[in-house]
Amino acid sequence: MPYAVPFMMLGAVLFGIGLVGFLTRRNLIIMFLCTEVMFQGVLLNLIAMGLRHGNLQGQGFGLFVLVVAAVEAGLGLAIVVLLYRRRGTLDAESWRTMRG
Amino acid sequence: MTAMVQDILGSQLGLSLCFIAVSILVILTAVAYCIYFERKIAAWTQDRYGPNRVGPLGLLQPVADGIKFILKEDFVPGRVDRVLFHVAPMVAFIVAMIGFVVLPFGGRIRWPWMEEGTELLLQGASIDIGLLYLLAVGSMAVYGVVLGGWSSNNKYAFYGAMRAAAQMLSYEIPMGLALLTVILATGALRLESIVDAQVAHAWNLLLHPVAFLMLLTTALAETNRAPFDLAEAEQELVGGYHTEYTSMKFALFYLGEYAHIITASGLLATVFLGGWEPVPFTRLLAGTTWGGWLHWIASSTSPLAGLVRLGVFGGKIAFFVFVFMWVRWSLPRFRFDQLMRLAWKGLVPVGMGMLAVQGWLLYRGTPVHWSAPVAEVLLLVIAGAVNVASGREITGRQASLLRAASVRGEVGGTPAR
Amino acid sequence: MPSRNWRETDIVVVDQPELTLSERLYLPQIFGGMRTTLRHMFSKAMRDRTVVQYPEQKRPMRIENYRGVHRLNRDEQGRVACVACFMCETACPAHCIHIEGAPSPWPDREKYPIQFDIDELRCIYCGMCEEACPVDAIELTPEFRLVGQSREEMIFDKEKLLMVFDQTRHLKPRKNPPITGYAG
Amino acid sequence: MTSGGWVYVTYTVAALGALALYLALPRGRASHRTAGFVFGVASMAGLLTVLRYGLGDPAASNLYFLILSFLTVGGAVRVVTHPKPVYSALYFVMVVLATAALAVLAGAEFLAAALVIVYAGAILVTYVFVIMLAQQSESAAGALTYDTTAREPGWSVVAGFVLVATLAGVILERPWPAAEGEAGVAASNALSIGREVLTRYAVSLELAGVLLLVAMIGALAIARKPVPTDEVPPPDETAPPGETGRRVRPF
Amino acid sequence: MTGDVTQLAVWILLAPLMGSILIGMIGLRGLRDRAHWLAILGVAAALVAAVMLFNDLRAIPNAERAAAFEKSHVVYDWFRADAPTGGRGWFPVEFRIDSLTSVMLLTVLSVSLLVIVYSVGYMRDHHGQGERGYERFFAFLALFVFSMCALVLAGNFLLLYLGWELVGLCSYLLIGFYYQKPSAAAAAKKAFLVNRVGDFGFGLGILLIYWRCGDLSYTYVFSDAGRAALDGYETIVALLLFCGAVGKSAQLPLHVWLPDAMEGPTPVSALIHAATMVTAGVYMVARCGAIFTASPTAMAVVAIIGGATALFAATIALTQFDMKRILAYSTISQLGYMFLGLGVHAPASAIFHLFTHAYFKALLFLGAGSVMHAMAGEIDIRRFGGLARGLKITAATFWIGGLALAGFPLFSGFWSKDEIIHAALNHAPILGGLALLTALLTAFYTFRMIFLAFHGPQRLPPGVEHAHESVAWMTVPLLLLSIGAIGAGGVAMASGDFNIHAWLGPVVAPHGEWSGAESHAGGEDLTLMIVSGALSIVGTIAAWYVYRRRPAIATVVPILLPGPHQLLYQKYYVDELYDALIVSPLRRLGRFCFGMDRYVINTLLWLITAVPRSIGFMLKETMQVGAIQGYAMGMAVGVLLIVWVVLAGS
Repeated sequence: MPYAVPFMMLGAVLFGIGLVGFLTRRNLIIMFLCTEVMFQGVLLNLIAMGLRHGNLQGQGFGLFVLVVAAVEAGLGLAIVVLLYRRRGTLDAESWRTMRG
Repeated sequence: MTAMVQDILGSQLGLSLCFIAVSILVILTAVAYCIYFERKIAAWTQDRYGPNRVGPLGLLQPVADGIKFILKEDFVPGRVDRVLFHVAPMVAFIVAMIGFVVLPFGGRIRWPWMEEGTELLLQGASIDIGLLYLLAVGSMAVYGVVLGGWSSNNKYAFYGAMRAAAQMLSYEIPMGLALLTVILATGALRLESIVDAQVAHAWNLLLHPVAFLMLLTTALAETNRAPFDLAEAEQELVGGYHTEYTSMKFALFYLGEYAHIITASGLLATVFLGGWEPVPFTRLLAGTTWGGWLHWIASSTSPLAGLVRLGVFGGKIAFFVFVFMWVRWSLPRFRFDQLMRLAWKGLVPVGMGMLAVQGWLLYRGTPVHWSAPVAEVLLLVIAGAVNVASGREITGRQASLLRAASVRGEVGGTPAR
Repeated sequence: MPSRNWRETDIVVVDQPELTLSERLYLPQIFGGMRTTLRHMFSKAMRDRTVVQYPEQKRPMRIENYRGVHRLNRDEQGRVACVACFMCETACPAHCIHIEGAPSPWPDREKYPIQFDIDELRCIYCGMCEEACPVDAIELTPEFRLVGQSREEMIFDKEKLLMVFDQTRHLKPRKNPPITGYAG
Repeated sequence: MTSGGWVYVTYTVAALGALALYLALPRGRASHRTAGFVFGVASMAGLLTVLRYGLGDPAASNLYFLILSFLTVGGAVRVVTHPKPVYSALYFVMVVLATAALAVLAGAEFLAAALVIVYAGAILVTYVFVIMLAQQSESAAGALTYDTTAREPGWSVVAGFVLVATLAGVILERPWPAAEGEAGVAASNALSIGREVLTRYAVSLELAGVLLLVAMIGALAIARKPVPTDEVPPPDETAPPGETGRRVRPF
Repeated sequence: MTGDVTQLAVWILLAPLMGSILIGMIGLRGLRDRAHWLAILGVAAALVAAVMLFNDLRAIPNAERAAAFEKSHVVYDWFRADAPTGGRGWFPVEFRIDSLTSVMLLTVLSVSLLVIVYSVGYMRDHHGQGERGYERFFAFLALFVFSMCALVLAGNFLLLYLGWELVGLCSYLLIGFYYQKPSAAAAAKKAFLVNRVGDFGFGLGILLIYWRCGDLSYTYVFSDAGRAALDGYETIVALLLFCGAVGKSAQLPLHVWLPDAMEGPTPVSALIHAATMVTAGVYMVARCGAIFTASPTAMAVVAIIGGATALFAATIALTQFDMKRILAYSTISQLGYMFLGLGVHAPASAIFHLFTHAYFKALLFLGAGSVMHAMAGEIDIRRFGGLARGLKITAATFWIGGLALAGFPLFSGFWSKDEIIHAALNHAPILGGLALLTALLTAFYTFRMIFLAFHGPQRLPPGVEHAHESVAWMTVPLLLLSIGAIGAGGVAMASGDFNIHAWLGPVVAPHGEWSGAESHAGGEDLTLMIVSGALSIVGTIAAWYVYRRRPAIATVVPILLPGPHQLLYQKYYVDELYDALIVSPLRRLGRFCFGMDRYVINTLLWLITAVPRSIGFMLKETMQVGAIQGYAMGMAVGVLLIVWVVLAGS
């Protein structure tokens, strides 16, 4: 099972970087981008796990990750566009009033 | 020395590298001459002669153009995003060029000094997912345009970029659907396998005429060519995404466009026109004299036949390049909403129907020789009939505007259905 | 804040024509159009009939009403016909004419131009000077091939304008001979 | 070195990387950038060392793998730290392309192609599209404050560090069992993926399709600009008369 | 050959379904007033396929029929489940294609086609514009035809149940077509709910079969093995199945929905509440003969309920004034005849009556629709009269339908009804006598309606200037149906495969289950024929006497006999009875439960949730700051905890 463990390590690093980005950036779109970085980490992990088990389930699930990413991008960006139209800014802080 | 040359040419990697080196030169020249032919064809269509001053028949015109491009002032406007402004043309050109590597130019050959039974592929690289690779590379092409348009800090360039992005995203889907139909029928993603399948049966042009038309249409749109050249519509956007570009950077955009056309032509020739097969059905012609020659060209592994096949493939590419130009000088440009409607309400449903029909035929195990084209044409006619039955063509936005006015009673007509 | 920069008055309802099936399919129409262009592409006769290889071949043109480079006419005695009345300079909308007058050395007129410059790059070739001139001294010739390598040499002075007259005299004879005798 | 030793090396590298990330995050002034860069180079070298030597995977000495790892992680860091959104998106394109190349290395060619076509070719173009719509290339006010100031970088970096360290520790210390089936590389092509997805995961595939459809409709419903039907503005009295919604013949 | 037949069956199903789906997809935008073409095309294609199917079946030699008819035609592997006992536990989409199926298909599709054609004329206003929901109507009609064909073609009980419920759904949709009208919406709801009662029993019966046999295909259940597995349970299974039939075919005591269902457009009444859907119960009982005949009790119940319903509904029909309502009760009564036939071991006669009844009852309903069209929606026969002058074709065809319904000699109803009465007299003379009495009443109420509506001095409801004949879209189906109403009885006398008894014989009596049926061929007892013919003539003359000659009688009788008349006029107070016995107590129970839920349980829940709610409130005030990153931080901490616990802890 070549590469499996290094791939997992790489996936973990990507996930961590994406997490930090999501927590620190204030631009709505960049926050979305950071979640996509985390997706990439997960994708690498899935590939690695598939390698480890010697089957294609990891890659099959990778395709579903793609689907989820596409859905997330479509809906998320639609919402971002709507928010931008309202406030004229992409700052996540400008929507702090959205609390119960 | 000879042995070394034989070794290099006798290994697939060596042959591929040599082939790539040669073909880059050839293709760069061809790209430059495309501009010449574009001007010639434009002229002929309009009953003119075209460039005929520089060199005999104007054949040195590309050289003159090149010199002029290099010598012009390389102007960078103020307040542009400098890095992206410089990167964009390179992206456009590189992306357009790297698609060539998987096109199957010449089939299999065997050098005389090689063992019996070993064969080499006369192409850059043969990868398992060749068609997907082409699609992937094609989908990256939009970045050059978008970055160029945005970094110019010019509203016309920006509009052009936005249009191009929307257009290329939209047309990738029907392109994928048309290709999927063929993939489904041939059962292969590897481009050589598709060609082999066509040599063994019939050209996909005959089997899937509607898919061919669809791929041709989407290829026009993906390369930003007329009648889909919304991104550089002169009347509205000055020059579109490359308004602010000058000199060699502009030339890169320009050459990239033609390189893209050549790649698209190669794809069309490979997938639908039997790649390097000179005429369809060579396997049936093997008995006759001339047919025997054609069959030899299509099937022999001798290097000479490979060379002829290269010529045949080049000829097919040239034909499609001609078609691209012919279309450009024949058809008027679409309006943007028409463009989008054609993709989403025309090509995508028809493509999905085509895919479903193809899948059904495969599932039924019906021999596809006549059923596939008949089914596809029928599908097209049905789509047209539905289109006719569905009434007036008013897009969503227009319909809403009209309804708003109609509510106020200021438009006499009924709101669009 | 949805932008509302449209008004209902902007809406024009186009009654769309009813299209037949073949028209809705577009393809037959498209192929028809492509056939037309292909026919033109391969008809050399049409090309040869219509194209004029310009520098070598020229189309006949009506020279009377073409407005090209200016000239300053000479009268019968070879003198400059201008009387330095400044009418053309006044009429010129592009302000490209510059005249400096001086008392005339000849008895039949009071003044004559010692300097007469026309900036050919500034001129819009409207022909107002021609209209304004009381003695038909300034005229526009049918000569349109006007080239130069610097801005300075495109400012034509009196000698050059007279030279133009000498060169184009046979092309376009001076229309109205001067109304002689008004100065005695 | 023992596995236990590598764990501490890994923790150190993660801490170094966290520090570098903390310093490199945009915070309105560029003073820490250089320090961040230095620490970043150090931690990147550490990471590559760990990948190469620390995981007991001889195949990881493949030069391509190391280069691609560098591109992936470096690109991801730039996505997170770059103050200009467009550059963030473009660095992410780089991350995706590098990930796709890694997938090719792992024998997942089809996934790689899908990654490029869908991610780089469609999703990211949409991102770039929206970013560009929202921000011109050089706004008059310079870069926007919310792009150049990070929010609570300290705590976030700590959280990220703890997560990565935990995961890395688990990955290093776990006795990973040997592979169960055949090596997946040989079988991994489009055909077997398709067979897998269309037979075993057929229902999931259908569900994914439904999900996409729903998302498409939802996105349309959200982003579509409504035309006010009942509160259209009153007609402009000064507009020239006779032009109101006139009907014209097409030709 | 079998492949061919299976394909035809698939086309029979697909053609109307495609029509329906296409209308649904493009009807509103593209077709609108042309929507009917797709429905007509689909059903006509199905009819052609059904005729071809009939021919293919006829091509099978007699000796092989029994075997060929028992075959199940599997087209699709639907799903598998663990069988409780034995059996295959396999549910394919399979068809049973035999002579019974083909007769049903021909009946259903031919009547449906004519009704759809009729609807083209009916569903338009005077300007020729389609009504609101025009395309919806045709989509529903085509869907209904699909459902009915699925029910008839089904090769196992699961598919039968599917078709059964689908026709119920279509019936709901079509009765409630004018959903803006409260009465129509209520009628649709009522039909659906009453059917649920029956379907509940039906479903239980199917479950019971599955429990015992482990398989739902006819081939297995009706085989010796299947019947052995059901041994000891036949009565309960048969009664449960019959429960469904009672609901769907509107027999006592679940008949109440059918008269109300007349709120739907008249073609709907003709199609599904007279000719096809309500016959599903008859078809099902005939199909399940193997189960029913094994239980004499069940057969007796079927016969008694059938006979009682026939008489009961006929008496109600005597007093009603709404033309469609009279026809509705008449339908219930005729369905009672069919069940009587089934109960007295004459299934072929029952199916025969189903066949003839489909034509003449559809004809009568469509005629009523034509009258309604001419009278601007008025249907009360007290409000108009003497229409025969204005509506010549309608009156003539209505007469033909009436004669067939009344069992006038040589009309189709005569033959089929006669066979049932004959079998009933042989089997249970009391029931036979009731059936004879019902025949007399049938003739009477039929001609009461005809004389009141079409003869005598012309009277028109206010707002109608003159009675005008309907358009050709409507009259042509009437004429074609009247041919059926006259000639359908001929299949009793025809020879060879066209004789209904010979044709149905191998299916309804393959093992001699329906003992007594095979001895009976149409109309051989001449005495009975004369008696029943005479009864119908007497009824007709009586109606003429009472309503034309001495109309005073008609007005005097209700006054002289107020009790019985009111009893009949109020339909034996069945609705009121149900209301008092079932609906009101249920409603009270519901109100009680609602009160419990609202005040007791809600209070409890509120108290239970108070703790987390107050915690949540405190958290909201302190932790919820409105920034997404803050929440994401919380998620990250949670992920960390999980990673720690799951991975590091182990």
